[in-house]
Amino acid sequence: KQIVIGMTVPGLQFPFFVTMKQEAEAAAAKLGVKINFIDAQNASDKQMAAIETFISQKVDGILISPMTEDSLVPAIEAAVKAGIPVATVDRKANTDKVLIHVGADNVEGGRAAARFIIEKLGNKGTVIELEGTPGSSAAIDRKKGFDEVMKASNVKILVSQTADFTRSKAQSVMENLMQVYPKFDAVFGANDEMIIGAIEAMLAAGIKPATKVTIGFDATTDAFTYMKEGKLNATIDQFPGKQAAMALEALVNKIKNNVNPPQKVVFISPLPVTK
Amino acid sequence: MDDIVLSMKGISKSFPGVQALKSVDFDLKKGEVHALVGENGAGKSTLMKILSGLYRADEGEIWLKGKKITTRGIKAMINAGVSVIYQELNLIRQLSVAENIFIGREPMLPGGFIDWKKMYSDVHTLLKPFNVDINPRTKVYMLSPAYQQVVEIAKALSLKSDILVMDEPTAPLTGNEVDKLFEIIHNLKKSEVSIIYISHRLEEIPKVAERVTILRDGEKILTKPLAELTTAEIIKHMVGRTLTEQYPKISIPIGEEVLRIEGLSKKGYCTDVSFSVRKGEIVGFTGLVGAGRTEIMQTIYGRMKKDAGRIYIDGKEEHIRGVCDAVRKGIGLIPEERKHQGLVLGLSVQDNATMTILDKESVFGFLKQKKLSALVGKMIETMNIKTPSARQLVRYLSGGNQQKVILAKWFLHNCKVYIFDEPTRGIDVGAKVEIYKLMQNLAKDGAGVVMVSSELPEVLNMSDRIEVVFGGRIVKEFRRDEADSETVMEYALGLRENASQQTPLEAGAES
Amino acid sequence: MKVKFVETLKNYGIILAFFIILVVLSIFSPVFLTVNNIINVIRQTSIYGIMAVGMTFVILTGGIDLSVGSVLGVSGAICAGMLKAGNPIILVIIATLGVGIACGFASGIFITKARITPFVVTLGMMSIARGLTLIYTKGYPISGFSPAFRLIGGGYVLGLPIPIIIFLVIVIIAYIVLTQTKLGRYTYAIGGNEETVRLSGINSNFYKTLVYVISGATAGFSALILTSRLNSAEPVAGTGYELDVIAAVVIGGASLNGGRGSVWGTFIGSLLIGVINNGMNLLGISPYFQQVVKGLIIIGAVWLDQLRAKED
Amino acid sequence: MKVKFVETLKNYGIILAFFIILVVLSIFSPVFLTVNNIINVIRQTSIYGIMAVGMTFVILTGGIDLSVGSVLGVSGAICAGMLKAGNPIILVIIATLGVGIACGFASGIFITKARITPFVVTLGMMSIARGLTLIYTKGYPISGFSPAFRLIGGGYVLGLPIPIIIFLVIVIIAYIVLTQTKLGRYTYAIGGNEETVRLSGINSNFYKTLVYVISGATAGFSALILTSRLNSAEPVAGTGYELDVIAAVVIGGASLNGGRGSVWGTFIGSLLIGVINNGMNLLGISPYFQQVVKGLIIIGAVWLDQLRAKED
Ligand SMILES: Nc1ncnc2c1ncn2[C@@H]1O[C@H](COP(=O)(O)OP(=O)(O)OP(=O)(O)O)[C@@H](O)[C@H]1O
Ligand SMILES: Nc1ncnc2c1ncn2[C@@H]1O[C@H](COP(=O)(O)OP(=O)(O)OP(=O)(O)O)[C@@H](O)[C@H]1O
Ligand SMILES: [Mg+2]
Ligand SMILES: [Mg+2]
Repeated sequence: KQIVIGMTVPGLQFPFFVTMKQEAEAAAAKLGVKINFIDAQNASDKQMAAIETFISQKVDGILISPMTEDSLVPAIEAAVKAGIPVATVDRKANTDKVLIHVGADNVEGGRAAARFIIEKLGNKGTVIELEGTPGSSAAIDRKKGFDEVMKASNVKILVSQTADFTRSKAQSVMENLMQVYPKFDAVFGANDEMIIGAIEAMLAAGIKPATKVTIGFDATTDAFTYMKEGKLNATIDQFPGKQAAMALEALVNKIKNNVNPPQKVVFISPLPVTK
Repeated sequence: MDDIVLSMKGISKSFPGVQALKSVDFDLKKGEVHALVGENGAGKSTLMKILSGLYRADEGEIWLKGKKITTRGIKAMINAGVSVIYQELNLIRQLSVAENIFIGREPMLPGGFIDWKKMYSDVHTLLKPFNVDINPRTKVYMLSPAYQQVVEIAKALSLKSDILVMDEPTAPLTGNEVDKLFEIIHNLKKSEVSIIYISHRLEEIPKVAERVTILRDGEKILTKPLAELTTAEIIKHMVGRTLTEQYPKISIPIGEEVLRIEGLSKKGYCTDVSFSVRKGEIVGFTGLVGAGRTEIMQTIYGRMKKDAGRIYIDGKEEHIRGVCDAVRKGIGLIPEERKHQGLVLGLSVQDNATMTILDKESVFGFLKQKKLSALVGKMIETMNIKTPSARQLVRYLSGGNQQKVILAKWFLHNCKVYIFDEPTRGIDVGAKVEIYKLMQNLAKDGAGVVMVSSELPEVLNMSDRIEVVFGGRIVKEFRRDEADSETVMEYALGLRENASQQTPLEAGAES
Repeated sequence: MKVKFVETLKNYGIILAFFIILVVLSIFSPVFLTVNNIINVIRQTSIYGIMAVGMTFVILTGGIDLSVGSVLGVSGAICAGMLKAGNPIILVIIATLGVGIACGFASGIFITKARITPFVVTLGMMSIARGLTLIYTKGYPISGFSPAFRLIGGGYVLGLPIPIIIFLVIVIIAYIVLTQTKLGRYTYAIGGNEETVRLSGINSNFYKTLVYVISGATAGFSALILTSRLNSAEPVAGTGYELDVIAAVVIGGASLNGGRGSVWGTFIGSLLIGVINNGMNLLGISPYFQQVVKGLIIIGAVWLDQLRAKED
Repeated sequence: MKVKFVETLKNYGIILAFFIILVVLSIFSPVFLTVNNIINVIRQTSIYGIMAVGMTFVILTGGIDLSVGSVLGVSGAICAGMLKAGNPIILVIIATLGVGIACGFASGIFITKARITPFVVTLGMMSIARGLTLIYTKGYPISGFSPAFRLIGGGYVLGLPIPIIIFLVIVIIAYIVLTQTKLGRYTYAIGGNEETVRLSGINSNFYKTLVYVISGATAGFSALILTSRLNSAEPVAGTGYELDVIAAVVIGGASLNGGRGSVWGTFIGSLLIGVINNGMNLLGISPYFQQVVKGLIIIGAVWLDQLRAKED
């Protein structure tokens, strides 16, 4: 019998999850299982509906990157109760019912980005911070880790504004901020889209990005292009594909052989990658 | 018979629940004015809408100048030389007078730009015969209904068609403008334009028309030269019975004063207006178009803020803070603008007619549906409102029947003073009598009635007292027995005494 | 009688469309017509559907309420905050609805007293309520409530999930209000011609304010259900819901110019959207294609319903 | 003359509000009134502003176009794809505008021929266009274009950024079209009373379709500028723009019922939103508070403008 895994992620509007989906599908093909994919369109209740649909469909296992730590717990527990093993990737769920969590902590990623900047600047200077969509968990966690490390250092956060995780908004916000803060040494974008938008703003204003320390988040293809061109210093890689593949393997192993994974929680350390 | 320019043969049309026209024949000769009369809902407008291409007849054919019309549609009929002044004002309120008149036929400059200069000067020429001062740049919503009608007429004239349909062109007009319109019609006749003329003011018919066709309940009763008919006969054919009296005035004992207005002023609209109304009394207001009668009433009603003046109800001074307050204190106003102020076109007859009494006829907000249906049913019967049911949307009623619904709304509500602004506009002779009776019933029950009307005979015959308004002032008060139409007209025209001011023409009426 | 028939026809097209979709889905997906799935769909729909009922009142008056999603957010946040602070459930419920009502009241007052167009006022309210939610929650979700509270979203009565019961009760009440009460008559009348209503001596401002209050209250109900179902209140909860909610009302046959629409239409409209989302997930249509298909179905369904367009 | 004055007054309130905001901002932020920043604001505004001009036509007819953001997305994606495939710039520009026009034309046809309400059609189109964008891009941005193409968003002519020039030219053309041509007058007339327009023998469907084509074309222009400025086309570009664009038009004094509004109003409305966003960044207001402040300013600005509300 064909094994069917239900997979849902917060939103395909983020290239991060597009990559996660694609690599999960590649891994599934290798394992010979089928993936039923539902996008949560960035809303918890839609993701909950997705899990309910999976339960109706009686899938064999569920792979989820939950919207927030808590909001999907009821749905996940319902699935487990219905006899469907659940694995979480990237973002955690506050329940011990999951088979396995493979994650790269966003808070830790924020810390890593901060450490990178501090080291590059020799623990002095200033930084502009671009936050993600207010209230979204990725935005909160990345900011939390970043601010925490920054506070303990001598690098000063000049200003922190949101650019809603989008490139165009980041470009505008950066243009505006550079008026008030013409002197800055580094920029942190809570995702690659935003740091690229900021870099484009700098380029248009005649500021060489190479003279500043810049770091993004998510390790998208575009980020690597910008790094190759010397416009971007680094991006935090959370290895979405690797996470999904590991979780998927554990799920299939459980379904086929009823074997629990050796560890319930696996963390892949998010790292700054440079090119 | 080559002088027949139009003939409609065996036209039938039905709407859900209504057979509006039953195999009606109609013809029109070159250069004649052919009157079309009938009760409200008889099918006059429907016949004309079929002619204009707006509706498609279920059966029948139309022959224009000896040719059978095959391609239907508005555009085709306009091109064939038919233009229509529709009964319901069909102007675009947000556009200017000039834009409305020339819509679809704007004079153009090379490069696709509108030639405003030419447009404005053409409008001046078109409006000249009316001798009114309407600025072609004024947005239509700022004009009073009478002036809107003038614009509508000018628009139809500008098409220079050889067949002109006028569906109640004079309903919102007073004597002065009517005379001018007749002059225009005579001139048009000379240039061999054929005109179909619809009106409920039967006294006008012999003045303009040569022949008349009478419709009743969607059927053609007769077509005859007017010389062979008396007005009484026309009425008889229209309503299917003899009307004993057109103005059934009864005597009602006059009681105490219910409403007194002292020194009411509103800048640009009315100055120092004082009058009073007593229980059981009907006070008529007359005057020319733009005299400001509507504005006086709307100011009393609290729709516009007054600058000065006192209002006494039952002898006590009252400060009216708005329309709601006015109604609460016992004043009801039946507005002159049907579509915009009187009706909710998308609601049923019942919902419109009961709008004022829902407060009374509900328990904890729940409607007493049975009671409401019964009340409306009775109104439909007494006022002879032609509608398939009380649930019919008002939008689908004929013009006159819509007006009756507005009246029903206020007849059902208990007020101390009723202000009727043009209550019988577009209402047929038969129904008018019923409305006069109902009005007098209100008076008999102890209410005061103010009747603003542009139909002088109605004012002269139905009022106990008559106030003549000119230029925003009351220039003369008559008792019923003192008034005759000539003297009243002289005051209304401002030819007598303190009526020296000019009518303010340019000021925007608040709407 | 004939009139009645035409009235029925007006909502007939969309029901036809709805059934066509149901039939197609049940052919292609064996799971679709299972009791479990049907209950799922209605329960998922209830959150939008309840707000769509409130929105129906607003749209009938010719207004619009863009703030419902944000009002849901702020009501939910305060609900969660109060639960965490240990308040009794009944008080929390009252407060949650109260927040929704207060937001609606504020919008209504600005619309009627300051005479600002509803689009602008509720757009402003949307922004303000979202901001307040973020400030109140400091951007973090508030999670973990008592089992008693969790019954609102997760409990059953007589085998029916409580959210569905709340939804149906609200639909029925709204139906009665719109057809049997003064408020209902005036709601339609204001949308048809507000000037006429005012000149009839009716305090139209009062009723206009009231419809926004109703809309706010329904957002409060949805907030209770959502918060309970998710066992948490997120600061971004409800973002973007306004379009889905308005769409449900309009697909149900209401005119954005006011005066035309019905609760039944809205009910069908909400279910239609719910079923489309559910069905496409069941069929495993790729998320990108889903958007195309969804757009086509919405247009197609209303096309079938265009009969009523002839009306005017 | 009196009429003219009242007309002016109608846009007066919002201009007053606009200047108050300018003054307040220049007091609190010394940077605000610098040439550089002003150019920034207008350039950022141009993307929304251009679409708002197109939307003005649609709203004047009493319609609405919810699809502008998605149409921007799909035009931008195809623009980027074609550039990557090495097509000559002029061809790419034509194709990008063509995609926008095609989407608008499709909406217009459905609205006029199938007689479906604009809200539903453009909601459907919004979903379809977004889906197509995602399918075409496979969910990833398409980036990296030739310096020649990048001039559209980043170049200068006579010291003025090209996006600003495009914006101003479109505003001026739209102003002339609306006041001096048949299309313009019919746009107002259709919004005022479509029935009458038809009774006058005018093919109102033609003009109604045309306004959606115009809206689509402006989305195409915005797509060119955005894609060039960002040096990439994102699959989600334009998401949610519809609300900001409609808001600009409505803040500028247009009525969603049609027949009332102006290009100047829209121009001021767009700048107002642009200035608010810029100002809050300059003042470094916390993102959470920004939403509250933005909501309050929008309501406040229109409040000042409510003079015109008296009109009907
Ligand atoms: N669009 C429509 N839908 C349904 N019924 C209609 C429609 N138009 C007219 N009717 C009905 O057809 C009948 C004839 O209406 P019509 O407007 O022709 O009357 P009329 O003779 O012009 O009356 P009035 O003197 O009141 O203007 C009326 O009973 C009216 O209710
Ligand atoms: N051409 C015009 N342009 C603008 N305002 C006008 C024009 N004609 C009249 N008005 C305004 O309308 C007011 C009179 O209104 P209206 O014509 O309704 O008075 P009325 O006596 O009730 O006449 P009607 O017979 O039309 O009801 C005038 O005071 C004037 O301000
Ligand atoms: Mg008629
Ligand atoms: Mg009058």
